[in-house]
Amino acid sequence: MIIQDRMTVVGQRQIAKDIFEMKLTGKLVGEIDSPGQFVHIRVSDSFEPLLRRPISIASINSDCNEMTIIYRAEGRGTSLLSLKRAGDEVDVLGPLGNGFPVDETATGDTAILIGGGIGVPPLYELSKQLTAKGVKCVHVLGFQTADASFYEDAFSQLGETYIATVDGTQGTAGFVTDVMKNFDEEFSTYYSCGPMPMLNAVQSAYEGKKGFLSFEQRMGCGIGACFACVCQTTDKTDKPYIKVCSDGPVFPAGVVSI
Amino acid sequence: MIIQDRMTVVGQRQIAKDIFEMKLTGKLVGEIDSPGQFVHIRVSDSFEPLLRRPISIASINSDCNEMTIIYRAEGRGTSLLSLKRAGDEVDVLGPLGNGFPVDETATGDTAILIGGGIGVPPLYELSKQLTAKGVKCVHVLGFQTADASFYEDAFSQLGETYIATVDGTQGTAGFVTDVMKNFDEEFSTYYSCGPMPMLNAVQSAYEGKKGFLSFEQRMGCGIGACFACVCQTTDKTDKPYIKVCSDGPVFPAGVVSI
Amino acid sequence: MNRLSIELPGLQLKNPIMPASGCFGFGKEYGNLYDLSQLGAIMIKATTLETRFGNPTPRVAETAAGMLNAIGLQNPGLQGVMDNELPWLEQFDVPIIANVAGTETADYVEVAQKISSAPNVKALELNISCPNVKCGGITFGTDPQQAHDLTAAVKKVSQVPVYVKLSPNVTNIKEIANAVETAGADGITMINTLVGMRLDQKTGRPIIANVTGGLSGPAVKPVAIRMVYEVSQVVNIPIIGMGGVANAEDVIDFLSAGASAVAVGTANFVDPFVCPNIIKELPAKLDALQIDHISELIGRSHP
Amino acid sequence: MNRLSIELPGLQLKNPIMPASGCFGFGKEYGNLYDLSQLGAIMIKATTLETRFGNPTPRVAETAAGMLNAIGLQNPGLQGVMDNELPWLEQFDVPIIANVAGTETADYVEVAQKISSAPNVKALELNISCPNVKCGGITFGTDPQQAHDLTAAVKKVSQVPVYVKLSPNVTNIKEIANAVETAGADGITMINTLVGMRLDQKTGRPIIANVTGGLSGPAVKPVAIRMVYEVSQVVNIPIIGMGGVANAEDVIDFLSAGASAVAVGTANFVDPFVCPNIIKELPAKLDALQIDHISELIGRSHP
Ligand SMILES: Cc1cc2nc3c(=O)[nH]c(=O)nc-3n(C[C@H](O)[C@H](O)[C@H](O)COP(=O)(O)OP(=O)(O)OC[C@H]3O[C@@H](n4cnc5c(N)ncnc54)[C@H](O)[C@@H]3O)c2cc1C
Ligand SMILES: Cc1cc2nc3c(=O)[nH]c(=O)nc-3n(C[C@H](O)[C@H](O)[C@H](O)COP(=O)(O)OP(=O)(O)OC[C@H]3O[C@@H](n4cnc5c(N)ncnc54)[C@H](O)[C@@H]3O)c2cc1C
Ligand SMILES: Cc1cc2nc3c(=O)[nH]c(=O)nc-3n(C[C@H](O)[C@H](O)[C@H](O)COP(=O)(O)O)c2cc1C
Ligand SMILES: Cc1cc2nc3c(=O)[nH]c(=O)nc-3n(C[C@H](O)[C@H](O)[C@H](O)COP(=O)(O)O)c2cc1C
Ligand code: FES
Ligand code: FES
Repeated sequence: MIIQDRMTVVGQRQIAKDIFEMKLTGKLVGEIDSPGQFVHIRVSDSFEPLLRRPISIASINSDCNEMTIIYRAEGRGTSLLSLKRAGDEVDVLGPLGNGFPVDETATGDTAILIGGGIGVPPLYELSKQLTAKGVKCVHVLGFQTADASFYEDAFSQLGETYIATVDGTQGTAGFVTDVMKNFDEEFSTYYSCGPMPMLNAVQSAYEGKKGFLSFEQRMGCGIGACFACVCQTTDKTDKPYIKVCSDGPVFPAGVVSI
Repeated sequence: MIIQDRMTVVGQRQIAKDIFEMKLTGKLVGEIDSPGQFVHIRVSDSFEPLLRRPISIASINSDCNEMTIIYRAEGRGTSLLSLKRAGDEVDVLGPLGNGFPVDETATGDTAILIGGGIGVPPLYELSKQLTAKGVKCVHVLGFQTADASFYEDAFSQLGETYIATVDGTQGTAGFVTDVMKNFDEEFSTYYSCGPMPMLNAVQSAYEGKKGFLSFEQRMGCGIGACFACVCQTTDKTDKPYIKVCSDGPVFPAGVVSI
Repeated sequence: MNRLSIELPGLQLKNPIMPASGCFGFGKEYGNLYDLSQLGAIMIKATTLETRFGNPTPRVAETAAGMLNAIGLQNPGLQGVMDNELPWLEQFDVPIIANVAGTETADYVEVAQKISSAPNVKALELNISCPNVKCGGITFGTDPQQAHDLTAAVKKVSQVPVYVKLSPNVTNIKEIANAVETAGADGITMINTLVGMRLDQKTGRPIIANVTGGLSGPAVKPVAIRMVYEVSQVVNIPIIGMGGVANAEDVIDFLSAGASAVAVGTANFVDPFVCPNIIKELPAKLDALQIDHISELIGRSHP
Repeated sequence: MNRLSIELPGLQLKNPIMPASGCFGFGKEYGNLYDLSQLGAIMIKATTLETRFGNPTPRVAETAAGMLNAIGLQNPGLQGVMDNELPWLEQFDVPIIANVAGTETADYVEVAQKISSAPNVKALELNISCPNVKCGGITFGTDPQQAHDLTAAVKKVSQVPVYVKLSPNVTNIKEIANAVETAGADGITMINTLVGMRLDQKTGRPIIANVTGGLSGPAVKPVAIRMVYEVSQVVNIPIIGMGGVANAEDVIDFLSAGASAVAVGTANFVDPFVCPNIIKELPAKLDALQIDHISELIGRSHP
């Protein structure tokens, strides 16, 4: 169920250039049902900035009602968020949307998780849950540059992890697709989250494979009421359109017209 | 000289219902030249709230470059200000305006200082300076109610202090004028700061006496450029109008049309 | 006595608070969060004759204390609304105000006629002020004669009272208000959004795919209050005020300006519980103002 | 090469940043804080034929990310400005744009003729958009014919180029812009303030003594950007854009929208050093956008 929770910041630290990891605690955590769901965060009690910011849930720790989010502090809202300290309260609406389907990959099978930039975070909880279930996870993570990369170690502990950086300062020089093409392991499912051009490239590269993609759109309400985040669909579905916030953000490959 | 200073909060405490005392340090303190000057405070780095808040300087301690302000946290801006903690920085423009003339009362003479509500604070530094010079100060301070009154002890240490509260919960029941009328000590000057009806009553009661009144107006710039804070003058002066922020806030009795 | 009840043409409001059209869909999503029967009324998303997909995305952009939107009247069309949305809303004890949009008089009339026959639709809100569609919408709302004629045509067929939603993007809003009153409007709702724009810093290109969007939120409140103040003094029909309402103080301001009830738009996105929260806070505000019934606030600002 | 220089009719600007009229007095107060020769130009407070006291107080009120003002064109009158204000400004190496206001054509013409003869006045800004005075001002700015005729009359007597300041409180700002261009205006400045209102919570009465005031500040920027975008595509004369500019990013937005220079109003009250600060920040912003000269930004948003 979606709730509005005044969550408490447990800790916040910078983990890469402009990238922050924040841990929050509150009863909202108990409502999360799949990796890839997101929360809608009000970063200020004033009207500046006005709108909530959608941020993916990067990992959860149900034992202590804690969740982690990882975000880039770039614009006004996320910069304000990066100033919160442990003990501060944050108004969080969530969990929102439908996440990645863990049950679409059978135990013993291999899944490829492909993330780009701030699309990487939700793949971490996904990988934890897949791995726990006995799925072999291979991670392909793309960043602009080494300074902006994060969580390589965390992912490595769960499975093989390949990094690509646009400027070649870490891992393969180039895009995630440059890693993917030298890479011919069998896999049954792919899961991806990142900027639209990356999703597009991934979907083309794995044409015909079973895959799930997480999309971004600018949002108003975050719960399906305002029609801000609508995407056109392909003819592979009979929905006339989808809303990223409430129908997504994750959709099977081929559904959303990109 | 007017400067824009990022001052550091040294301490903040609540001293009465909704009334806060904040100590700030910075080089602006070195520029203050008379009691009754004020500062213009930006309470937030965002555009909400947008305008600066004019607050009087309540006392200065030049030895450690510190000044005290006392304010009522009522609206949006002052409420935000009340959340600042020691170590926070605040954008302060000042010192602004022309304060109370200390040299208008000769050493050995008596001065009456009449303050109402949040008009009380600037009288404290004034009383300190007058007393230091050898002027006998008598204080008449009016508040709504006992809970909202402050600084009685501080003023008492400088001279006789009478309190009036509208609801009679402390001192004389009624207004400062109710104290003033039972009171026939000789004095050479009066100084007053408070709401307009109080200034009006004080000026009428002491018709013909030498007095100085500090005025309030809603402000834009605070430095004399925008014509927001203009008051009409009486025929006792040949100025066509005055600006509270830069010509005042203190004017000789009889100058401002009230 | 219910201190918050307000009676308007066609509408018995438990309280004067209702979500604004386009900011609440057809109620389902907020209905998952709280009981919609608490609301004074619900203004549903604009309904057009045919299904509409609306504009390309991005459709929203944030601005200082406000936001721009160019949804483009996406909706399932008259039939979809009649078949799926309105019947679902019947479970709640709340009057529905149906926002009617179109491109020409004929489709406004057809939508108005049919939708006004739904059992829970107690009033229509004629949307002559949507700035985000190429034809229709705002053009009706910026010309007094066209506003008059469309209102008259819709009045002729509607089975429920008709409120006309005015655009703030005009030189003289009183003129438009007078025109729709003369044409028989039962009430006025105002304001719709102000046309605005935001550019991307890097590219310099508009962020909203539709180039311009409608500005809403706290930023526009001073304009909305001024217009409600002006219009309420020249018409004899009630006004439902909106534009930046985010808390109980804002509601008091709109009523003081001359509105008889208030709609809440953008603030639902900031705080999904804003409407029930305001309703809860209002009685204490009336106490503080020493007022028995909320209707005493209406038009307090007038000279 | 000066990467920030802009040349406009009558104006050789070191940089495209100038304080907006009414927000900088006649420069003296800000001149105590920094060297005014750093500025691209200065738009001085509106000057009328006779001394004016202006409106009663309160004259300002804060709103969400904005403010209302109703100063009412207080100024020392033409003679006072010519005798005391303009000569004082001659010590600075900065062109002055004189904002000219009035109640009827005759006084506009007289002020324009005389003030345009001052040696440091390099351009006039014809204020046909002040919402805070009972007669004149905005009435000229909301009717294309009146705007045209007044512009033509002033053009006839002015010894320097004439910029006309447009009001945003109109249904179709392009129409007014076209009218003043046809009448011979050398440039356009826009936008003046949007008419708005704020009420007191306790009494419900307007806070501004003049009842309504002009809304300015970040809140209005989306409307200003949209109007600059629209007007710059239908006229061939340059635009000085304004409305909510508070930092270098805002300047880039206004130039991208189609303005050739930018004025800063309300933000001076928030940060008295905002103009020199923006001027200092601009070169780094150009670097980040990989642009050599600021003029390359002008009209980037256009289709
Ligand atoms: C479902 C979803 C999950 C996301 N998860 C993450 C995450 O885990 N970590 C992370 O760093 N980012 C994530 N994003 C992107 C994040 O929402 C934006 O980076 C953020 O909203 C930008 O806000 P700002 O204050 O930095 O920028 P501003 O420029 O101040 O934002 C202005 C407005 O534009 C919106 N906006 C700007 N960029 C985006 C964008 N890329 N997507 C959606 N809205 C945008 C903002 O929400 C705001 O309304 C996610 C987006 C979506 C839709
Ligand atoms: C010269 C001068 C000295 C002052 N000294 C003090 C002081 O020492 N202590 C103190 O508590 N107060 C003082 N005030 C009053 C103080 O400025 C206001 O109480 C304060 O600005 C209100 O801000 P807010 O955020 O609480 O209210 P809001 O309602 O959010 O204010 C909205 C706007 O109205 C203005 N405003 C509201 N009330 C007043 C007012 N009474 N005077 C001027 N502007 C107002 C605000 O500055 C702001 O621009 C002084 C005012 C002036 C002019
Ligand atoms: C996302 C969004 C969609 C809107 N859609 C409609 C609509 O379909 N019909 C309509 O009449 N008004 C629509 N509006 C305008 C609102 O109903 C309201 O008039 C306006 O937003 C001002 O109120 P606010 O500031 O409280 O949002 C929409 C506004 C927003 C923000
Ligand atoms: C206090 C104040 C006084 C103003 N006085 C004038 C004026 O005398 N003449 C004029 O043309 N515009 C005047 N304006 C309008 C500004 O020049 C400017 O057009 C408007 O404020 C929008 O810019 P901003 O948002 O940067 O303030 C005034 C604005 C303010 C806030
Ligand atoms: S953000 Fe409102 S429908 Fe998706
Ligand atoms: S506040 Fe601007 S002149 Fe006084």
